[in-house]
Amino acid sequence: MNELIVPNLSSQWGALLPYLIVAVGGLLVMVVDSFVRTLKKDHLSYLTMFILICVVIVQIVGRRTDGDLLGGMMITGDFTRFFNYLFAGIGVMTTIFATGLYDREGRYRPEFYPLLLFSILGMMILVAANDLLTIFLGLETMSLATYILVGGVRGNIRSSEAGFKYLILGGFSSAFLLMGMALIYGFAGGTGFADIAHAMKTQNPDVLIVGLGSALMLVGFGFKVAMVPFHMWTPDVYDGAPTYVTGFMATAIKAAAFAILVRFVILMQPQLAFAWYPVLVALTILTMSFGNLVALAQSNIKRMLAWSSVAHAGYLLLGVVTLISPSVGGSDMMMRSQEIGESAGAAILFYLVGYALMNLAAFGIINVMNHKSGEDAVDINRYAGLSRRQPLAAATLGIALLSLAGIPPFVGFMAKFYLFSAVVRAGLIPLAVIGVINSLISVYYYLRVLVVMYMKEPEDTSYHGTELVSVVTSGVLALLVIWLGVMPDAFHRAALVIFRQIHF
Amino acid sequence: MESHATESLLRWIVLVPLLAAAVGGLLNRRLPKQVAGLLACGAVGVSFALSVTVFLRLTRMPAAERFVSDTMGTWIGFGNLQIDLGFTMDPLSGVMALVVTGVGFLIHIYSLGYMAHDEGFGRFFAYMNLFIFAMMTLVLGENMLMLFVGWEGVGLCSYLLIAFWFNDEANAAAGKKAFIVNRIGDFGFLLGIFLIGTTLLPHLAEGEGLFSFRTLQHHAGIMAPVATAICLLLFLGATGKSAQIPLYIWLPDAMAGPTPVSALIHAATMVTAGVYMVARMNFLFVLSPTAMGVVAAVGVVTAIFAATIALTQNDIKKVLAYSTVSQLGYMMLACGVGAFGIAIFHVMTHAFFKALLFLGSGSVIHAMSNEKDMRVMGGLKKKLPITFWTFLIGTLALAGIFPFAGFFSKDEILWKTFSSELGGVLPWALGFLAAGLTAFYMMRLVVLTFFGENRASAEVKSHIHESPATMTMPLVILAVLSLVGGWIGWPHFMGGGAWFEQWLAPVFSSGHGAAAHGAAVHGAAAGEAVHDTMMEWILAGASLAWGLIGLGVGYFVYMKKISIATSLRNLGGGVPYKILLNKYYVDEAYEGTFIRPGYLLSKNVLWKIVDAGLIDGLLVNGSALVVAITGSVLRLFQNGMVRFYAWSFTIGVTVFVLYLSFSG
Amino acid sequence: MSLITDHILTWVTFLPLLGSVLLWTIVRRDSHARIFALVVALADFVLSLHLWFHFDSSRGDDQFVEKVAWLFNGQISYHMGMDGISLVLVMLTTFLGPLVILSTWKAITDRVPEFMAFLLFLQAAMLGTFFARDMLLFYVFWEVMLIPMYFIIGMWGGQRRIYAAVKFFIFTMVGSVFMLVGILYLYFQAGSMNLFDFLEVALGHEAQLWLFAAFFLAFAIKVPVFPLHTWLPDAHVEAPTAGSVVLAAVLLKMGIYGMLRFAMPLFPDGVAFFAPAISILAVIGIIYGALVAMVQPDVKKLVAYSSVSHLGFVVLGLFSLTPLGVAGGIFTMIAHGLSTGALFLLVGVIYERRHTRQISEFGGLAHEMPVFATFFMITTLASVGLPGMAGFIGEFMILFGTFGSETLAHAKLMTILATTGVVLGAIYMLWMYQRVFFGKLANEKNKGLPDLSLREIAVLLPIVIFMFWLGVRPGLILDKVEASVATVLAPLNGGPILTDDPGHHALRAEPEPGQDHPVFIVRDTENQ
Amino acid sequence: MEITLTHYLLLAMTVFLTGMVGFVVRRNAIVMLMCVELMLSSVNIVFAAYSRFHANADGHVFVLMNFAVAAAEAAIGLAILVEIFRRRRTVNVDDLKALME
Repeated sequence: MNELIVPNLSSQWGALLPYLIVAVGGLLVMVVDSFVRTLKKDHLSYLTMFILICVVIVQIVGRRTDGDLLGGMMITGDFTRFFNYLFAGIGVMTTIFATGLYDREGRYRPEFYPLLLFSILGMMILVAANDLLTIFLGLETMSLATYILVGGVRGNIRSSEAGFKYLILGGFSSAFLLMGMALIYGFAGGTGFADIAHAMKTQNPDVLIVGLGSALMLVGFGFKVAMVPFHMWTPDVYDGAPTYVTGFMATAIKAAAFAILVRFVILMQPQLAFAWYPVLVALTILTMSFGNLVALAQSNIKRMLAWSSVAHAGYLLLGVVTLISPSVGGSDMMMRSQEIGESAGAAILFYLVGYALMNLAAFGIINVMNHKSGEDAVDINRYAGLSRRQPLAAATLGIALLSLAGIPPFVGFMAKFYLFSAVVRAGLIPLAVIGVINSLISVYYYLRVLVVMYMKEPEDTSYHGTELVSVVTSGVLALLVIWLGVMPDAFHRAALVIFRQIHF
Repeated sequence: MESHATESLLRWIVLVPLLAAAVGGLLNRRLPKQVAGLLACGAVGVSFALSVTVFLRLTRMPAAERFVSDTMGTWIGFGNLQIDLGFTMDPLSGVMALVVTGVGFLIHIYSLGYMAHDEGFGRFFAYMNLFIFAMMTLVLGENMLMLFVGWEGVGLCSYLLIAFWFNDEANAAAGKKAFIVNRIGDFGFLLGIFLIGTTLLPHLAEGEGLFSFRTLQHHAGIMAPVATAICLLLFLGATGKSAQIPLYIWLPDAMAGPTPVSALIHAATMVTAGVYMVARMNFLFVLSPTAMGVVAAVGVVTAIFAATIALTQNDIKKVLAYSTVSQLGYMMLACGVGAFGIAIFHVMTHAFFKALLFLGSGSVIHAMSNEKDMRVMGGLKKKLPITFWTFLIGTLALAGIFPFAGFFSKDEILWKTFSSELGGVLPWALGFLAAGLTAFYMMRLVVLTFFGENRASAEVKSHIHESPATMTMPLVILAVLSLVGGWIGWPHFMGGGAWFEQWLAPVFSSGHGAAAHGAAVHGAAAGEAVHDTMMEWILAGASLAWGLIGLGVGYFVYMKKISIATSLRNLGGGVPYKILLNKYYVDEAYEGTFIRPGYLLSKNVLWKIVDAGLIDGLLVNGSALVVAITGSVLRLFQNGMVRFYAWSFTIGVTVFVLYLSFSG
Repeated sequence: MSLITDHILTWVTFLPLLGSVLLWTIVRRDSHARIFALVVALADFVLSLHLWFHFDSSRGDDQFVEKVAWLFNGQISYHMGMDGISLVLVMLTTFLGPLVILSTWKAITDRVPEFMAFLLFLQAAMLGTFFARDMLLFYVFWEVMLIPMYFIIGMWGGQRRIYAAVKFFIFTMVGSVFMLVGILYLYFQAGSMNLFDFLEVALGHEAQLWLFAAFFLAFAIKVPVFPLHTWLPDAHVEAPTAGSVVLAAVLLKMGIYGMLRFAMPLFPDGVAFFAPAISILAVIGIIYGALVAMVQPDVKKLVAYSSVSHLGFVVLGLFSLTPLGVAGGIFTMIAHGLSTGALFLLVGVIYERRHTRQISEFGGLAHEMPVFATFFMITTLASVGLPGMAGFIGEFMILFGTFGSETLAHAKLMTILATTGVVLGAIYMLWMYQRVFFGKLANEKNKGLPDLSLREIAVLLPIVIFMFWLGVRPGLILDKVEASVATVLAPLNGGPILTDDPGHHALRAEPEPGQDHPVFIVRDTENQ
Repeated sequence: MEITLTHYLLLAMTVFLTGMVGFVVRRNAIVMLMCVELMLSSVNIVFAAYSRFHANADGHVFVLMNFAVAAAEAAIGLAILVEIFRRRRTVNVDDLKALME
């Protein structure tokens, strides 16, 4: 496949348009920011949202030219469109939350908007990657923008520290990822997924090279999804970042990282499933348990949600494990195993969306809470009596947390249901049991917030939030959490169809 | 259909008092006292009249077919379990119905006067009516479960009425004690029912009521293998209700209730329910000589045991209460030796004279401004003449003096005990001894109360007066019954026809038939074919003489030579007296062995240690704590140091890589 | 009208939910909320009467079935149905609904619309649980139930309400998550979440044991079976009156219902294996609950432990595996619902007046509150199983059924031990009654307490009437459940099991030779 | 001695491990950034070697991109570090303890 094919760009414009819109849009926002000097920068937020909505519209109305793009560097299809919708949606929500905060504080971060768009662009590319190089570029685009989003709040040492920790450890993990890529390139003789797949089929994979390479890449992705023991940045960064960025990271970055992780393990699965499987299982169990156990001990709501995001990464890894479990990969029960794989994959997609909804709803509320000093509203105890002061905000946060705990009729339950049913279907009942024990532990710390909000009386120092738009937005998300919790089928079926596309 | 009319009357015997109780209870204080009283007495009167009507109908039937029933439909119907809501009357229940409603009616009338000034007048009569309802359900119930409804119902009413003056904690405690002790008996009773049911259920024909007495009687043979167990379990129930050893302890305490209650419930009717039940189930009891032996033994021991306690009691009602326990022992003895008919006969005569005695004592207490201690009474003979004379008649009847009612029944019991092969000389001797003691303590009671000088305070003395007519009239009627009531059982050897026994014979003979059928034992009562008339005469004479001696000694000691009583009291260092006065310390023993340890165990071990400590503390909160501590410890890894994070990262990678290289 | 009657189960279930939503959103005034909630609950009761009167007692299968595909191409469906067992429990729920709301008229003054909304929400979830015939649907309702109860305890409860609420939530979750895994496992065996498909799955012996354990744990916690009961006293003591009433009267019945509907028919081997142990736990629960109840200083806690004891009877009846014992269990559920519900209402009455529930604070109340004392007495007697009242019938049937059970090991001994519970029941209840109502009115604070108001009487009277009615005419319940009990027990006896096909009984296919087929193994009793 | 692919790889690994060890043992943030750069450079060696080995340009392209990204990363890192230094007057990462449990 080394012959140079001049890409016929004209036929690919349609598929490339969403990426171009975001890329150009990001630049446009920067330009507009520089030239239109007003004190009130909320036009930037409208522009950003407009751009993101354009992505959605273009994807809906545009022609579907699925397949390889740019000479096999990227691939598009329902799968990528699905994630693009998700990223755009998260982007819009994050923009609303961020702008709400700026409006209230009267202090703007004009660089936020383009960075957000670039980060989203990176994710979109990452998800569409069909080449190690594209993975790298997408990942770094996403990460670099995010480093600044996290650490770029001027005058806020916590933000700087979080940004630096994220960056330095992110760079460290990138090195491992890259080394892995290099080794795999060395084995396959090309960086395209097609090359790798071809090499895996035709050559006898050298365990040292391929195994080490894929292991290092897994470590790189593991860092992004916050897999134990590569998770340690998560609480600190989630804590130090501005809340709206935390929400963005917890949802969008996690989704993007899992998207590429899923594609990657599928790519590497046939030969390596057996080699990786035990380690991955162990790390999955560790991730779930570690996240939940430490979350129990938190009194800072952002850190708690950070640890909870570690735990949720564990649940999602459970899906990944199922995807490559011996009963699925390369076994003789091909028909059945494909079904199991699909159900696991669809469950992961569903989970990501559900997780994004509930987490955004939660962070949306936390974002608007404030008190006199202007710091983030992180102390759980100061949510006391929120249900009396702001019933809508409390109800929204409550629904989000119950959903995260996996209580029906919220989407969190359905997501877990799909996931665990795939796990059980693959015969991994011990894992499912560990999973449910974990979700049991998690109930306690989610409930604690509810206790504070609903069962304690408000005090003078209690938080209070006034941003109606943000609250209502979160409320709408909460309604979606309920809706998808009650009527998940249509969406799940879509996820199933979408996942089939990447199951090559 | 002639019997059809009778049938529907049957339910009204039971329901009329219930309706009256409901009306009286709901309206309670809104009803004027006269109306409430009239309603209650009228209801029982109607019930009595109806009972008489049905009873007369029974008498007109051929002896073998004396049976009417009234079914109100299915009560519990599930699968092949069929239990009807129905009432029946046969000669046995007919007699009981008459006694209950008749004596009950008289006591209601009496209560009109006795309770006239009580603020709980309406409530009292509602409870009393409710009691009549429950008792009639017990007596007329078509099956064991209906009987059990009545059984528990009378227990409830007893509880409510003992605790009637709940202002005093002791009364309330006594009521509770009565209910709970009875429940212990019911425990056995229920298990007996279960055993019967399980044994019988597979053999039942379509539509046959499982616990119906007719069914049971019909299938008694099937139950022969487990008859002993069934009978002992049922008898446990009977010991509770009829205050036999070991469950008699509640009855003396029950005297805390108003005196008419003591008369009606704790002397005349409810406490005989156990005897009635044993008699009712005679066809089973005769299948098991063991059970019969136990019944007889418990009966006679209770008789003598309670009589000894009665010797020393100073509370007029307590004496009568122990006397009741003792007399119930006689009844059980009669059942135990197979003389069910005589047992019921004694139930009836005892109802007359013991009700009379209680009402008489009530009259005394009424006169003495609610004083119950005999030591401050005395000399009431003149002031309460009607009470005195009727009381004396009751005493003579209880002491078994010819020709009073008690003579006939008690003498028959002793004779049957002596002559039956289930009895013998030893039980007879014990019963005989108890009879003498009875005469003695009753005379003691009469002397202390009515003779000599009045020892009450002047304040009380000035208020002593004879009771109103509503109270004395029942006394007179009961006195008459105590005199003539026994004559219907005038025995053969004295030229009578033992009509009472004959009347009941159909009920009990079928039991013997079943016994023969079940080939278990030789029917006990049927065994005494030969009447040793001579022996009967001798024994009757002896017991009469013995009774007279008892009375005489009692009169002599307490009237003439009180010093003898004092020296008796000091006999053996006063220890025997103290033991008797404290009722053999049985209550204390129960308290020490069951109640206190049970309470302490529950509180300190089960609740504090097992529940709060072990389960909740260790397992529940403990596991939660372990999880929380694990979280807090793991948290320490998150120390904020980038280099430590990098270390953890590196170690992770290393492990990953090492694993791959070794596994590959 | 047919719009309603065709989907009657949906209407009955979701009408309260609709009311709940409206209370959250539109009806925000306290006084309006009360009346609105009462009207909704009454309407729901009226709707459920339709079920009562149109139910065909001769059939043991589901009626009024509704089935709409939900997930996985209809493998999981919105499948509602109702047999006799569901019917009586549903009627209990809808009957108590309005009464509970009425009882909160004065007791709840804070955040009334929310309280009413939670109550109605809870009712919807409970009804759904009784109707659901799809395991996932059941599980969803089962879990959803926790939310409103959690808030009811936590927001309107007493001093330690938060501890109690969280404990309640987590405790229940502990069991149900394992059940979820079991459900998922079964789902892939059966290829559907339909209960009737589950019934046809041929499970291996060991699988049955594990699955039974998972299911039983979930239900046993809810019942609660000793030693999983410690959440109950806390929840009861801390919950507001209405919460306690619903908790005791209906919520605890969920556990029994679950055992009866799911755990037992699905895993006959599991039942056979565990029944002896469970019956021992049940008996321990009966005696232990009674003994611990006896020494409680708090009336509500006493009643809570009495529930442990009473429900021990029910579990024992269930695992006697006799139709009589099972029907007795169902009957006791209703009777216990009425009597314990009424007890909690009564305790609530006195708590409203005195703000304490310590027995030592009372004494002699019968002087001041004769009507209250009367109601309390009647309820006490109903609770101790006085013949002629509802409690007796159930206890009698349970004990009788257990006594005659041929499958349960040591059935006779179990019954004898259990019957001591009847004695102990009388002890703790009457002792409590004596201490609260009898004696002198010693405590000054109790002087001049107002007797029951008309509203309070209106709440209690219907319950009391039913206590008597059911005691005299138990056929009211028994007739409805007889056929259903036979159906539910059929798999345990290798009899015909019910298929999805409404109104159609089908024999289970003969097992193929060599196939591991669940056959109920009759455990040898000692002398065999 | 002929220089084979293996030698390049061994060199790269040595450099990589040097960077890794340096990263975890040094406290100076700037040194740590440099260590990351070192690790990235070692990756470049691998890519270049393999590119040569496979005789295609994929690896070289990667190396180019890597330069760009590494530079960007260093720039952002230094920028944030400057901000931190302004406030804290230190670049010792062990002093970054505002965020911890």
